[in-house]
Amino acid sequence: GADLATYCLMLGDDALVLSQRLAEWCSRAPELEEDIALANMALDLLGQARLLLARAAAADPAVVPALPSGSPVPAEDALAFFRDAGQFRNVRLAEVPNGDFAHVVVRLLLFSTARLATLDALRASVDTVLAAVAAKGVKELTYHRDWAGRWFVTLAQGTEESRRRLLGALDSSWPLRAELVTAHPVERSLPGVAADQSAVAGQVDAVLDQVLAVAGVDRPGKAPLAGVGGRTGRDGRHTEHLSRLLAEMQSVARAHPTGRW
Amino acid sequence: GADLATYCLMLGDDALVLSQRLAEWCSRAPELEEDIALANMALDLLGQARLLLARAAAADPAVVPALPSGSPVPAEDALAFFRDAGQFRNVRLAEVPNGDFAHVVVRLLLFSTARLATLDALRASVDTVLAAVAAKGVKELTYHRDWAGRWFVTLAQGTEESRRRLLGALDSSWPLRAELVTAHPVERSLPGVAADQSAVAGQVDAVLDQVLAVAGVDRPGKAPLAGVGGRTGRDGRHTEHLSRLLAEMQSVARAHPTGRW
Amino acid sequence: MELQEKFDAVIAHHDRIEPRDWMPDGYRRTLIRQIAQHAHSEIIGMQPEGNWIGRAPSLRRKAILLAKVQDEAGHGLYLYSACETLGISRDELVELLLSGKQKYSSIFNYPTLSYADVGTIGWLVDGAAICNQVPLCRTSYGPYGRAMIRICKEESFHQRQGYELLRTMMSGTEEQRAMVQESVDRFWWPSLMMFGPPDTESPNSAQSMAWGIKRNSNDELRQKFVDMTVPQADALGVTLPDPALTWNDERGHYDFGEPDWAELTAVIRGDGPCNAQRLAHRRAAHDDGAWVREAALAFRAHEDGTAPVVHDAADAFGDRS
Amino acid sequence: MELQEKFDAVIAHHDRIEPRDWMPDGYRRTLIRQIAQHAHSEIIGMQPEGNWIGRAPSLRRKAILLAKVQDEAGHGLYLYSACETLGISRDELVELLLSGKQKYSSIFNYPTLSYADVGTIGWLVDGAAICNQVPLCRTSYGPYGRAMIRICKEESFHQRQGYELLRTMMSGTEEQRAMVQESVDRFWWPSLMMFGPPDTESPNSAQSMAWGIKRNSNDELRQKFVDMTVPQADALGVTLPDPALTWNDERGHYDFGEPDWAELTAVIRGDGPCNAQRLAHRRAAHDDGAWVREAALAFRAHEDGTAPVVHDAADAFGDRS
Repeated sequence: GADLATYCLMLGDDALVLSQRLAEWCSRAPELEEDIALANMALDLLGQARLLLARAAAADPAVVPALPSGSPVPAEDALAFFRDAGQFRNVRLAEVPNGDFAHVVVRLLLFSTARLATLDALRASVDTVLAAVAAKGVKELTYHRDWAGRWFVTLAQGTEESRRRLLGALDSSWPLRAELVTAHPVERSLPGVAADQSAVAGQVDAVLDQVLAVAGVDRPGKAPLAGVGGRTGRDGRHTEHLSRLLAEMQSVARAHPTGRW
Repeated sequence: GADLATYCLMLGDDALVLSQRLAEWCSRAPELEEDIALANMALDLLGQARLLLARAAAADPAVVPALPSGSPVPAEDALAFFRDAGQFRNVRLAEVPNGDFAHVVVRLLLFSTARLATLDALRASVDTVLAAVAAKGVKELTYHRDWAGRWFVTLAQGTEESRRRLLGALDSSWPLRAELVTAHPVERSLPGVAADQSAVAGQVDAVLDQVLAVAGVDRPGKAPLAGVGGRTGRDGRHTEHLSRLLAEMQSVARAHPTGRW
Repeated sequence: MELQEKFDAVIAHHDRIEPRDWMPDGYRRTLIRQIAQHAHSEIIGMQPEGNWIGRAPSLRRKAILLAKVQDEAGHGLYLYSACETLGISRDELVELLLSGKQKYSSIFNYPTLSYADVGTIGWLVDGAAICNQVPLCRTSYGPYGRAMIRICKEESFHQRQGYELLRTMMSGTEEQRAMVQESVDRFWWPSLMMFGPPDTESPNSAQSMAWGIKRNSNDELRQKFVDMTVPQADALGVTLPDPALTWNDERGHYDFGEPDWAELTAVIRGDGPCNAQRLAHRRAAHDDGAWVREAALAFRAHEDGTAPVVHDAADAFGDRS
Repeated sequence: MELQEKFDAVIAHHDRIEPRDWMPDGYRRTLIRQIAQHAHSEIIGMQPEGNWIGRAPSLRRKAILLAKVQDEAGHGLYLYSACETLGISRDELVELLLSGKQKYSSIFNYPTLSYADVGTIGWLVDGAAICNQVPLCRTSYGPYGRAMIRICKEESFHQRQGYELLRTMMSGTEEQRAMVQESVDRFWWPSLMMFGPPDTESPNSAQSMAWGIKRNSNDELRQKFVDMTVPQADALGVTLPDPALTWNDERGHYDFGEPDWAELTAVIRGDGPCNAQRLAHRRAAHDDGAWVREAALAFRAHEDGTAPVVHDAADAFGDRS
């Protein structure tokens, strides 16, 4: 149960944390249509996060933080609002601050190509809950990837300014990509349940190369962002940004640990 | 006791909240010298806040939030870290986000001219603690005001860009000024203890007019920022920014309500 | 005057005027102003509630709130589209908002200060909006009326969600109940002001009613809102902050106190607690997005013939929706 | 070679070289590189600790931390001044930092992930810095040595404060003790790496020692740090994350494991967890401040004769300090 719970937290925290960042765009996008699209993607990921956190809690109740007795807070919320940064298992790509519109496009491209391939593989998981979440998620992620790919090409071939910004965003986000497709011991311990990241990595590379080619953009040569003592977000070692994100996200829930919402 | 406590919270929260904003400049100022100056002013205000919050707690222990039994958190920290936004009594000028360097100069000019005049009057308070805090604070605030005045004139007469930014900052901050020098019922209920804001307002106007004249800048005509239902920061009705500031400031303390630091 | 007569006949029959129909200039101008103001209100209205998305205290509430604010963006879109049928572009409308030449609902110039405000805005603000808008479903201009039908349906849903949040909070802790009461205290009077000045002070109303743009007077709608809301407040267990509020058996309505009309005038003039903040936020988003809109335009121009490589790119992905 | 002989004699007597004295080019270049790197480290070092000022969990700790980070800015100032005596300007030095041509201490390329890190940085990082820096108080270049005396005094104070924070946290809750241990686990190895590569891999060390710039080898200082720290860790009640750590009676020192030198190389190369973030933060601050520095220059130019009104202005306030 513990490994499955951790795996669900990895997938769930990715979705939750990126959803939080995407929602920050709300009322700030370049066009109303994009404001709606970004909110839509945030909602899709939030929905996935809820199912995955609930699955984590069911797989191993020990992962759910203890709350004051009588607290009506459901497991999904205990996990979202009462864990500290070091207990989150998301990739660091999901947590870094938003930057400009080019950054959201690049982040979504990198993130959704990887997550789409993962969910696609997970449809065959022997865990029926994961398989169901994946089946629904594939449709959502296909839209996310297409949106990001479209905008990636548009910005790459739009104006000089948009290309400059896009390349800057790609350069700064690229080192965060590896974590998405690097197999983690937890995944390897769950054959048949977790997606096989080595297969995923190949697919993701192929899709990215296609988008880069269409956009006329070279694949960046930057090395993956180092972990700390060899550990990364997947192990709970994050950037300095996650604890700030959580300070905001968790503030109301933590001020009312026995509240009903 | 209750009025005195509220009065101390007004003065203390002004200092605490502005100190928090000034500290955000740390490692971000245009020159090392200004980084040090801003940290210095943040430290001065933080020192004043600590004495004033402690005085508030002594004047009326009922203002101190209740903590879990056995919590070693001192009263100053209970007040700083365990009150919600609606219990803070600071002026809204102290809480709005930083903006650029012109904004910090304008905010400090408006804030420190008013606080200097208030503390100057408070030296004669019959409350010996307030009188002592004021005596020390006058020296500190004189430096703050001089720093802000200097930079106000420098930016007003530096380059076109600096003048444009300064006037923009003045324009957006000016509506927040009135709250600093408007007599509050709590002040009126403490004759001999609290500073007489009507006298303060006159002095502050004279100083500001002098600075504006030297800088060659017209006094803005903007109306004071409205309260909500007639209530302002002094009554606990703030801008949307204060609760975000507190979410960050209080996050670690609230995660460990029985922690020792 | 055949055109005018035909127009008058449509109005008299409570039929719809459609975009290609002839209409008097004043009618067109009034409609543009009203629909634009309504659209702007949806867009600016995203901010006070959007302020709490990042801090929603449960994932379920976060999803509800985010979806609601997204709906507001969608309402803004329909309404801008409806307004465009009158011969003005969205760009022009946005410019009129950003320059302060067109207004938006004053209610959004109040700050949201706790999570309870999300519920209160749903219950009172959306409630008042619905009272204003339901009659607009029968408004004389077709595209506006049809947009309102869709919007009203969604707004009713939002109102129920807001009320449900407050009801849940009232079943929670003492602090949560206090939070709800404090929120209602702040929003009650501004909600009443959403119906506009008293009929005696509402100069444009008569013409709008004659044109079938407006169907009820400000004071009628305000009364309807109060009558509807008082029992809901009782059921919720909150006190509406008006000592004059009392049932008048003779009138068959609740009597209520006079809102502070000077406050409304000040907020409309631009001197409310958040006017500057709301417009600055909108302007910043607009300015920050300029380079993206330019890139999209340039890209579309390439696509329209000059750069075949780019055309391939457009085919490589599904439709942008 | 009279100048060279005089220089050599000063070095041989452990006296100080002063700015106006003749010195070999290599000595000057080495000093500039080392002092600049040290100055840059103070400035970049403000970031990891500054990250927690806004979230310090008590007002006392907030004041201590803010004052400490302010001291680091002050150290940066002294050191830039010392460096300027060698004929290079602060602007040039800042440019060398921002362009990545000069380095800063690799320790600041690790993130701070909890408030315990504030204590750990004080205890271990400042502790290691002091081991490195105390001998530099006797370094052969006068201005550098004198700056180091002042800096070391303040650093010792910071180290005691850091240790005291950890001790207090260890007397707190279970969660706080775990936080301290987790922090020590992360910072132990990077602290050991602060002494640089092993002596066998340290190419510039011999010349620096001959010139009296450096007084001890990397490995000597590392050993000293370990010997000093182990009993402190015991007193604190934390475990240092090195199974090889054990007292060697024969050597009279602690034996310890080998740090991951490949990690050090990667971090120095620019591939540490925070290199890009730290430089981007510094660059953003520098760029955002450009208009202010220009305004100050323009204002000073006015003051120097062309604009008498402005001169009045300068007199109206006390000295800018």
